[in-house]
Amino acid sequence: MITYRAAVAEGIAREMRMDDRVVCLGEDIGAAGGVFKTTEGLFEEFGPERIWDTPISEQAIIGAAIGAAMTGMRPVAEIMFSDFLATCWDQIANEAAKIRYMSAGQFTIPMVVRTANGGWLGFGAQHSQAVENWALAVPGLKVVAPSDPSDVVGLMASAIRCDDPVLFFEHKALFAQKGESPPEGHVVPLGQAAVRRTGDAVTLVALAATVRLAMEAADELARDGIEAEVIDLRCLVPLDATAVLASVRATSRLVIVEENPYAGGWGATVASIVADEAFDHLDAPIKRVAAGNVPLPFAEDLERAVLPSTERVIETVRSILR
Amino acid sequence: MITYRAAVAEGIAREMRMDDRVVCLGEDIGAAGGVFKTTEGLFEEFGPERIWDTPISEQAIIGAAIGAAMTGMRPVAEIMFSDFLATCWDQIANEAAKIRYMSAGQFTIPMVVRTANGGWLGFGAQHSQAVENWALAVPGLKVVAPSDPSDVVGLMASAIRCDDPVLFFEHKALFAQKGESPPEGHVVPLGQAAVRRTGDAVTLVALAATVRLAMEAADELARDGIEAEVIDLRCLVPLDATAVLASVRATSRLVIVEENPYAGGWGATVASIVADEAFDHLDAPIKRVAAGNVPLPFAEDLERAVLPSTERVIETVRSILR
Amino acid sequence: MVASESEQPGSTDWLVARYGEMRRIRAFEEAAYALFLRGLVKGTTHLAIGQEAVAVGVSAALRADDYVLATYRGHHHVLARGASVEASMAELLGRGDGLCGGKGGSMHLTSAAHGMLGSYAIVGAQLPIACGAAWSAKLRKTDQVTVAFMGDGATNIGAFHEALNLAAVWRLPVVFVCENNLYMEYTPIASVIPVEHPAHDRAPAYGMTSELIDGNDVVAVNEAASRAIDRARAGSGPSLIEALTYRLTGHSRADPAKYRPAGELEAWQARDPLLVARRRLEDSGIENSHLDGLDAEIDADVSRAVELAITWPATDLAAAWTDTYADGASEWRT
Amino acid sequence: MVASESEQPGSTDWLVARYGEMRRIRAFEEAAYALFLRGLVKGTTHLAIGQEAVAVGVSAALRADDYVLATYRGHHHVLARGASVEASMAELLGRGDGLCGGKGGSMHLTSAAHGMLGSYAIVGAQLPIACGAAWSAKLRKTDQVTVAFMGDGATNIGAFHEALNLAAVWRLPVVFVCENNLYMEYTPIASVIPVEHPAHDRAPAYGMTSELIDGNDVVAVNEAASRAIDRARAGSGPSLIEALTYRLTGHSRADPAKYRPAGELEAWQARDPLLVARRRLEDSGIENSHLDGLDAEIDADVSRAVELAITWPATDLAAAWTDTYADGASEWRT
Ligand SMILES: Cc1ncc(C[n+]2csc(CCOP(=O)(O)OP(=O)(O)O)c2C)c(N)n1
Ligand SMILES: Cc1ncc(C[n+]2csc(CCOP(=O)(O)OP(=O)(O)O)c2C)c(N)n1
Ligand SMILES: [Mg+2]
Ligand SMILES: [Mg+2]
Repeated sequence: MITYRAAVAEGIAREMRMDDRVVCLGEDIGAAGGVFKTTEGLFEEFGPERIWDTPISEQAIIGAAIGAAMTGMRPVAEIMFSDFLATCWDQIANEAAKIRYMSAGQFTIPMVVRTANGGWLGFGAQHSQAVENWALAVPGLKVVAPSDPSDVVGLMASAIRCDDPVLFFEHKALFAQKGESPPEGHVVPLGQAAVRRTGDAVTLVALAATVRLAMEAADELARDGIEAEVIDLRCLVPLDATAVLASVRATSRLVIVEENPYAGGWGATVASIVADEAFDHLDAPIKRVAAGNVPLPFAEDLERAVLPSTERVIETVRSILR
Repeated sequence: MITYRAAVAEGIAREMRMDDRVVCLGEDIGAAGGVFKTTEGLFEEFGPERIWDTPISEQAIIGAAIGAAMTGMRPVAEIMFSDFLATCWDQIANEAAKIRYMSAGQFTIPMVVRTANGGWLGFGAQHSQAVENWALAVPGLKVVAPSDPSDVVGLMASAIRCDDPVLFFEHKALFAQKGESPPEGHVVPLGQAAVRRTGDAVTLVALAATVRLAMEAADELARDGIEAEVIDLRCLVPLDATAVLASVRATSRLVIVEENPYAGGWGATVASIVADEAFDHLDAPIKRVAAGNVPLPFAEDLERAVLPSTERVIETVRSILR
Repeated sequence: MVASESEQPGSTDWLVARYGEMRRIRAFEEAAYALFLRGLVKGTTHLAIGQEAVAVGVSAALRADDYVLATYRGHHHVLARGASVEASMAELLGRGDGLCGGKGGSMHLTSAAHGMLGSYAIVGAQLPIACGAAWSAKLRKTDQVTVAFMGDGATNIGAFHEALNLAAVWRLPVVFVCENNLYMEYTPIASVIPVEHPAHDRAPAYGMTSELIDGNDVVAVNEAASRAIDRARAGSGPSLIEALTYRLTGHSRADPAKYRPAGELEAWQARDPLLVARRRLEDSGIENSHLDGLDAEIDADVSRAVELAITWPATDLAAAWTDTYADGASEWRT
Repeated sequence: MVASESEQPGSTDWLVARYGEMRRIRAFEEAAYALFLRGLVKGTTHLAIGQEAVAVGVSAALRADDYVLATYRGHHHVLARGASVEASMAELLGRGDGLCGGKGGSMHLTSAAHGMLGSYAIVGAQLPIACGAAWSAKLRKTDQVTVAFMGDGATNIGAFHEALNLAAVWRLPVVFVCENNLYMEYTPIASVIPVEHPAHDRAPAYGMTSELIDGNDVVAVNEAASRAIDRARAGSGPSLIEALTYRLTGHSRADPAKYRPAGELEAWQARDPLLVARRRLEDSGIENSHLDGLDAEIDADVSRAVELAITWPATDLAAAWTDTYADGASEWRT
């Protein structure tokens, strides 16, 4: 068994052992092991030549990763909280994402930006956002968000081996979660959704922390004989639209469970694909269970009121089955 | 008659004449009149006490606007190209958008961020993006994108009078466009879409520069007796979903024409609202004509191949009428 | 807190009042920590134990209508400006009657009534905003001064550079106060900065007046702050103060601070700002027993206030949906 | 261009070669402007007329495997590194055989084959990336040096601060070269900066070695660049060079440069880097007529290359859909 938290370091370490070009940089990731302890042990194993502590300079962190990636390294940069991506968004959205295209493929940017994403921990408006939808909106980036420890390891392998800039969203609320430690060589390809549960009544599409909500809702619904199919997207880019469309063609109903706010959320893109490409198969309105359209409040009960919940998933499914 | 470009300065000037609290800041907006000449005449009329040139410091520009807005002023900040919003995204998305909420309403942020948005001018990947969808994804911001000179003036009035942070997207490709100069006191409320053309066969939803594409497509389709209704959203936040839903309930068909890339585009949010709330009225798949999923290329012909076009709107409408 | 008229800066009365404020902050921080351990304060919290003199010394040099902005480590600043212990602690507890209705939390304490323009949790973000508040005072010709606090680690982020430059170019009435506590989280600042004094050594890059001061001596802080604030008020532009201090606890609740070299904590404990003030007061003839009595009084006050805050009701869930927009609500669509 | 072995830096041969390179850049820029007026070069374009000595002087101090990053005003840098006039101009023309297949354009000239890591159009963005290239050389132990060019206006943006600090803390083999041409677009740099020398006066904030040099004298540039590059290559860390220069045209194609004080342009025209080099060569006994002949040769070459580029075919529309991802395509979904 391994925690999601430890799986992060494990996933990185496995790649670092095999490929000298992989180096890490970020704030407090070295001897301190990261504020979330997600890089614990890396400094001890790989030393200061490969694990670099940085100043509080997010633009420099991402820029350093880009420049290193352009010239033969495979850097793994940490941006401590995903909210801070905003402080280096130019480097990510305008530089990393576009250099390959602008240079017509002269340069390749094999880098990973790891970041702790999401809510449920009472960290308030500037340390709790789920911003994987920001990354979805920028062509040139790949977007990964694992929901369990095994996927953390397997997707980390793919992310580090990927020749594109990958934003790797580690969910803060999942760090303590335990799961099977995957065997050596475990690789989960990017862009392959996982069907976590099969069912014929409704398709639930989820990502990262919302997978648990969808699973819990499915369990509850099953008691009433409603069998939901739960798809864990794992990645927003590449998006496994095929898996979603196939499922919806079978179930005729779609509920998307996403953590970001409704307006501009990733679920909207999934919904629009289905409303176009599986329109004839739909028997009910497409529903999205997302966060409310507010900055995230600090107080625990308020935060829970705003974020999606198992109960809302259940209610929503029932509302389209009536 | 007035150009869209001149309407920007006119809209600002009208408010500045009435309200001393309105001040402008940005790079080269003073004596130079702005690189797009959208602030021409303001420095001459209002002087250096109210029109402030800044260093190339986008974070400082937005921060200065926020702090001034919190303490009694109504600043209008210019970020020269909307792509540069990425360099100050933290100030916009994490600060301006959240201060009211985090302080439980203790502070109000009546500020406008004006920025030249969009493509079609061959400015390449870092000076051509349509990023109004970035702003849609951040609760706390209002998002305005006028499609003609009269709306520029009317929406500028509302934006400057609004007590929330407003992102005001001026479309670069429309600057030269001429239109009726609106009478003094002309105000277009935020969140009220305009039906630019009525029709019963299909609803075309557009914004800013894509309104022209939708109108041209509608004209062309009308020759075949296909009457399209064209809705100019004018704002993404507040979003006039009522207008869209009412139209779709009547036409039963929806095509969204947006300039941002398909993945994460604002049209997805509109599509998901309709796929939920007007599902029973839909007779055809919801279609989105958006930019391709690539950074914007420099060469004119390539850029045009990537951006939405009148032809693609026409084809798309025909595809769902067959 | 704004010093009352009767207290002459530097006088014994004045120093006793400052000592009391520092003690009040210390008691607040200790209570916050205890409530954190009891599971009543959730999320995360960054204590300013050891850094009280900076907040108190600066605040005493300010006018009531001046502005202050702080970081996520901001309890001391909001209290020093005069916010109540009850409302501040209620905010940490996520209560509806907290300073920010439970919506801000420990990292975002804000009190408009006290000119406290907020605590900002993205490192450096408050600095450009402080420029804006100062710019506004200049535009409105009010002679208000803005003070922005920051940590040593914040001097490495881009917003610091842009803000200091703009303040200098526009000659804004703003004072930047760097609380150099030697660490950015778990990393010694010396290892991520190429100069000795993260803020002070950079002031020349902005042509800015700067002072390097003992941040644990409330008198030294007040004197330097008064000079800088007077200068700003007189229209002579911004300044920088680097106050050398130390946090006597971990970075945040989760941090045992194992990264400290042996003896460092002890050396700074001996320079605890409360002790430094006590020593000064002893020299002015104030009995230790008098101060012990004051301590007991303050501790009891704070403890009463904290117990009261604990009894305050939880937030009303409806509050989640207010204050996104200026109409008071969160509707983004029709 | 990388100086050939036979040319001893500072020798007459060397200087003639450098003069030729500058002349080649000048001819390119003039041709670009002409094509712009003819409507063949679209979008926008930022000429480096007057700033050629910076590019040529620095490039001559570099090794072929070193790295260079530039801004949207980058034609001179890509040419100085050895990119062909044909491919560079074809890029401005948006042709498929342009340096970047017509996908980058004037502001994003890039030539991996010449260690030219790109031209970046967001002010300051290239500086952190340059740190990364330098870090990589350090990690790979290759002793390659990275040079990042920037404008004077770029010294006010956050990325500048973060990059210089990181370079200093990590002792990276990088040289930052500021081309101070007195203006950020239409605004005199002196009005938006509180120090006299935007880059040089800030080097101490990063504990960084710095030189303030005559950017219109290719010899002075080359000497300073050689010192800084040697230092970087030897593992002694980063440096900064502020090269005083002037753009003899407007900021971009649309700019008539009316904001210039009377006489300023003329004074700088008299210090045109081509004239400065010619004067040096005259002093070394090279006849003006010899240089006139060289000019004619180079102009004819450039003009032939430009005419050739004009005949190159337009981009294939399919190119719009390649190179978003490393698999060569743009598919983001299954
Ligand atoms: C932009 C940004 N990067 C990183 C962090 C995470 N973080 C929070 S506090 C901190 C250390 C700050 O150090 P310093 O400025 O010295 O302040 P101190 O905590 O010592 O008061 C870091 C890195 C953040 N909040 N914002
Ligand atoms: C972040 C950002 N802000 C603004 C601009 C617009 N802009 C382009 S060039 C320029 C002036 C830059 O001046 P300087 O750095 O001196 O370079 P120069 O043009 O003189 O070579 C500005 C403001 C930009 N490209 N990027
Ligand atoms: Mg510190
Ligand atoms: Mg310049």
